[in-house]
Amino acid sequence: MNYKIQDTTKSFVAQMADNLGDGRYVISIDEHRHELEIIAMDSRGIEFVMDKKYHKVRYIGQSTNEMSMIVDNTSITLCLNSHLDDIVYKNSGGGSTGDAQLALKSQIPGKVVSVSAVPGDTVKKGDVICTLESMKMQVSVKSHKDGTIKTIKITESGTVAKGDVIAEIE
Amino acid sequence: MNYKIQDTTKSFVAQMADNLGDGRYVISIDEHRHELEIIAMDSRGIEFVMDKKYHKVRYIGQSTNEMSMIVDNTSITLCLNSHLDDIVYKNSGGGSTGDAQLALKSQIPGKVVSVSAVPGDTVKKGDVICTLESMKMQVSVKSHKDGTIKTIKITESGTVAKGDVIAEIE
Amino acid sequence: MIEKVLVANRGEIALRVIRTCKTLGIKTVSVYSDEDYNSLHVKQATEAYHIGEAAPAKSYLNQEKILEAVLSSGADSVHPGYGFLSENDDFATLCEKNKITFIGPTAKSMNLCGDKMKCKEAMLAANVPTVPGSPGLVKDADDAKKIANEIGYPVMLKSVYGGGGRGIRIVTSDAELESGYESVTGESIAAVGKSAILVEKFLEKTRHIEYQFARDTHGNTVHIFERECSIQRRNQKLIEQTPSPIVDAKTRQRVGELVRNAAVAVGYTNLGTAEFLRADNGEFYFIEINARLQVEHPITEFVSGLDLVKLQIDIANGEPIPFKQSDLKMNGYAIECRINAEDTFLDFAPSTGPVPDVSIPAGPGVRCDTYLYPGCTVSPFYDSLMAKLVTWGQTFEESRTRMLCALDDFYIQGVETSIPLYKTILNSAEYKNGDLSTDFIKRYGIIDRLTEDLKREKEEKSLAAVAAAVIHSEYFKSRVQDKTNSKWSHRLE
Amino acid sequence: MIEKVLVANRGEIALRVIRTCKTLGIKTVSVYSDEDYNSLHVKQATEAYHIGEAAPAKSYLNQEKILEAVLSSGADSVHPGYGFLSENDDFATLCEKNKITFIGPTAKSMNLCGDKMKCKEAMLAANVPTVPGSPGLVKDADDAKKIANEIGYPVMLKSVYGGGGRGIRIVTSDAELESGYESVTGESIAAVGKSAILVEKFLEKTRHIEYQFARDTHGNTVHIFERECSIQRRNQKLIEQTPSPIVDAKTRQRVGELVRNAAVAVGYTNLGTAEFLRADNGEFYFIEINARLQVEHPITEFVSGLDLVKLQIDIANGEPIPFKQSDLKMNGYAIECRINAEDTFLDFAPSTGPVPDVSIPAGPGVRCDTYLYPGCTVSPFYDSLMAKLVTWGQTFEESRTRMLCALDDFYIQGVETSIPLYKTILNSAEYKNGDLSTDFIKRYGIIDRLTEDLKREKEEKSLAAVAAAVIHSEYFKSRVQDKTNSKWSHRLE
Repeated sequence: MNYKIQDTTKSFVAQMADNLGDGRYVISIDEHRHELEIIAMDSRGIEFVMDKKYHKVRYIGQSTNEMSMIVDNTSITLCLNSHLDDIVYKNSGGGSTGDAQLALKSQIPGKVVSVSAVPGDTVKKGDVICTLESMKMQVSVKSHKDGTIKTIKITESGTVAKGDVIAEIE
Repeated sequence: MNYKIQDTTKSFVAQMADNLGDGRYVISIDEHRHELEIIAMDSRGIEFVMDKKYHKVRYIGQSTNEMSMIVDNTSITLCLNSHLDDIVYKNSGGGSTGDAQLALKSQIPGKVVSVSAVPGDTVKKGDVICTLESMKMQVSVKSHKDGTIKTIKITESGTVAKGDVIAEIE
Repeated sequence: MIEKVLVANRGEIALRVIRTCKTLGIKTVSVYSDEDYNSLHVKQATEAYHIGEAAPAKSYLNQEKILEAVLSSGADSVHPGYGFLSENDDFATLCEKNKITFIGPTAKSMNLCGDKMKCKEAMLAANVPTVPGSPGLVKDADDAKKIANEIGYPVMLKSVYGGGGRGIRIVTSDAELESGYESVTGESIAAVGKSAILVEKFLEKTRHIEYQFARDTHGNTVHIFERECSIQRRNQKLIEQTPSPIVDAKTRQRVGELVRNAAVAVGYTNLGTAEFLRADNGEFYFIEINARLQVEHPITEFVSGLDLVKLQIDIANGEPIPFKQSDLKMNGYAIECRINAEDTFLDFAPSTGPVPDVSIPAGPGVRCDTYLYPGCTVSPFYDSLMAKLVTWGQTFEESRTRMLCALDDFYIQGVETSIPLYKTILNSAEYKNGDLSTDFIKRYGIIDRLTEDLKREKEEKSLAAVAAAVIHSEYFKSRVQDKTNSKWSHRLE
Repeated sequence: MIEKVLVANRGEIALRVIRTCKTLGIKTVSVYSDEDYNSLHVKQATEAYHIGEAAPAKSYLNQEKILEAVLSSGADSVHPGYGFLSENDDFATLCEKNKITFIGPTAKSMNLCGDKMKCKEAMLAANVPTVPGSPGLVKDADDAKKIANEIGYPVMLKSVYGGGGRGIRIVTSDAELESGYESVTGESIAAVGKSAILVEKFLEKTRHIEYQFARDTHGNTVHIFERECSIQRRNQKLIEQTPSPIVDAKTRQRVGELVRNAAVAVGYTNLGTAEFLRADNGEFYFIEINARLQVEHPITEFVSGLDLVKLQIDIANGEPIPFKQSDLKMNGYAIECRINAEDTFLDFAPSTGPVPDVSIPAGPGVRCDTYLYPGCTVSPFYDSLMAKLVTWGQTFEESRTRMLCALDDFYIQGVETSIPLYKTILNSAEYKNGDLSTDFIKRYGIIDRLTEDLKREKEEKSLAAVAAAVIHSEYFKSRVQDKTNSKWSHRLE
């Protein structure tokens, strides 16, 4: 994935390269390998030692293509390609043979940030139906097929559990 | 209820005397009224201003008739009459007309500390069947009637939800 | 003898006063508004009294409510801190009437210090130089011209009804003065319907240098050295230091003598601060007396070894100052940074809200006076000063580098702070060289440099940020895909 | 020039060293065991290297592993802190061989300081008095008697194979010596199959007084005043202070001169401490040199204004000490309390485990060096020192009362601490009067007084405890009875 550091000219291609076990990973950034050991982690932040140097990161928020965090004492916003939406999309059947399925289900638990469709709307496969927020990240839920919205089962500001039906699409 | 301060000769009769609303209470201690305002509270501790003086208390643990806490910076253990067991007992039907009832149910969620009876045991109303721990307090669950233990539905170190059946007593 | 002090304040200064009282075995009474029930000053006092709603007028400025708390708590004295009622001579009078010791100057002296015109007169009578200019209002342009020629151009024409840049003009010649006089008069009349003009010498590249002083009820008067407070924004001090880089021993003594005269001239008792403008040519001009404990008193404590709150209490008890001017020796160098909750890039606008996490710096030569604790809140109702970070060193360089490290260690989550600004200032060559002036930030384009510094800092942290983003998205994916993936079980909360 | 220091230690002393390096712009490398991956010294260093398992022998004492970290990190020097490898001359030699600057004395001087017999010889040659007694082992009872009569009774007969009270006897006359000699010999043979006896003057009511000193590679030698460390338990220091209440300026200078001679006698370089027993008659007897930074160095930093870690680095860089003996002035009074994780009532047994919550004291004249943070763990693998609480005051009374307040403010949840013990000691008349001795705790029945103090404290807090219990049980009842009782909704988490 591509990461651009806001307010600077820096941009990186990075990905997980290896899992060494015992909380140790190798991350490839611009084709250089960086060894990383996780010291503590939860949904709000992470502490790790990378290249022998300790860092404490707090996640402040994430929208579809921006992620804000405090690294040590520095506020940083990363601009990124929203890869996560795709994963959710694939998991919801969007990637394969989900056409026959009526219900569009939520793949994650979260809060409903916005609903982009109303019953009767004609939608295409991949159209955004709603946006959920979970773990301080915003994720779009896209239609898994072409069709017409039969019902919308969620409301703005409400919450959904994993597996809840978001909409029925005929 | 009577409270004795361990390692000292002090002993007090105290109870809740009044709820003034908005987090303010009157507690009667040896017939003197003390006004108390709760600043913060959860199951681990409480912060309050009593008689205009701030205190921070952490609950460390409680068995049937002892309660340990840290008051400001001082460790204190109170010896008390176990009133709580009685409440649980009454709620489980022990206090009234629960004789017809087969199931002895847990009135609180908690961890099973010990089980004192096995199937086939003859028990009298008020006999301790098991001890639960909840919110750092230990509470005995007593039989609600005379009878014979038909089944024990819990295991030591397991957990029970409120309303779970502990034992069936015929 | 003072045995129970009501601290009529909040935040770090209330904590500061309580701390000294505790070491002296004096009981303390805090007062608190609705907004402050969960504040440290409530927790650390012997007793705490609720006095009203969040708005200062309904609580910390409510004299009746505070007096009520004094009387029902049985406090024998009041420490006003700074701000709020600290320089309110009505409140000092109220205390005096109720036989409550007000830990500060008498109401009379406070009133004199607060009246700029009367105070200036008293200073002139005591031969304490003030900024040259008309003794009061000028009659007309000719009168103004006469004075301008006496004190020399450039001069400032100021309408007493002006402010914020309006009704003010700098003029450099008789001709400019004539037209300037007309436009200032016009502006002032346009704005408020009337005009009244002062003439004052215009001083460029001035420094703000102030002197701590103390005077007891027996007439003993000492100054406790100078503090340079030239680093400011919108006339608010940001960074203070002592000694001042341009005050040598001889100047210290010369101006110190003026300060002692000034204290006598206003019949001062207890601790006070005499503020001066120091012109680029080396002249010192008295501006005003702050009749209270100052925010920046800790730097004076560091170099003098004194506990200034204890000194206040001793003097309020009628005791003589327990040392002579000649006993005081300046030891080392101290700097204070006022850690404000504000956004430097939004013209220092306040930044408020919950502070879920804080780490407070410590170490040799580091002192941090603060009301912050993890889980506290920075309230929009009160001023933006969250903490005073103070460092001491045997040399200026030691105090400066200790400050930089302490600023690095200071973590305050949830609000914007002035910490990055201070790092830029303390790293600047101008600051290191002691080339200070009240327009320092503007003069040296500090905000632009800060932008550059923050950019560089971001670049330095960018690999760590990318790594954290990669881990976060992997973790998120593993949750979405509902794998009970053992690789995330390690050391997670 | 030292540019990157590997700190071969953990806990508060690693943090202390890192802090000074940061102010000097020197990079730091931490090492850590499995037990310490989440420790502050890992987080605050420029780099951190994992070196092995929790047991010290597998990590902090593992010379090869540490050298490996030095070499792969590119550190040019090692700071050993105290404990672990700090006085291990093999490790100093290993560093020397690898051209790594060991921040401390040379291996050779360290070896001499570590060998008590050789060191004593060097001191006698330099006219530094040691505890009177046999120069080495005595031949027989007659030899012992001869020496006893020379130095005067009472004397101590000590088997070099004894320890813990066994193989040791205090005798007051020739007759007692004869029978004592037999029983010590017998005990020693019974225990270890052999006997070898020393005679030493028995000193009662001794004080432990030590001197900080520094010597550079150019031969400049200074002492940086004394520290009195008489408050001990099981020969471990608990509370230290400077100045000592019984050292006046003349004594300070006289013994200081001895200390400088002692440093020269062992060819010392860098910072060290010369320890003395001070007999009740006022005589000082050299015991040993601690060839490293001491735990209690902060009190010397407070009264001298020096950064002792900086001084160590300067000397290690080959620089001359930047001041003369006559430049040093003692400023004020400092006290250190070692905040240990231990249970006073279980004979000071260690108390370990997670520390969910901590509040660290601060304020004017307060310094706290600690590795604690909310959520950390006190490990059973390492020593029990969690924090060093240090206070300074212009007077002894000011430093003492500031310490009492700071002890009150120090909250450490989850482990037993020595804090209550220190409150009892600091409040005792004997401590206030400076009537100190190494048997202070036993001599004045401090543990019994502590029991009384804790009882009184419990009584004072009993109303609050009862109120908390009432609220807790009401809250519990409301949960059991499953009422959604609105009275509990107020201000709950």
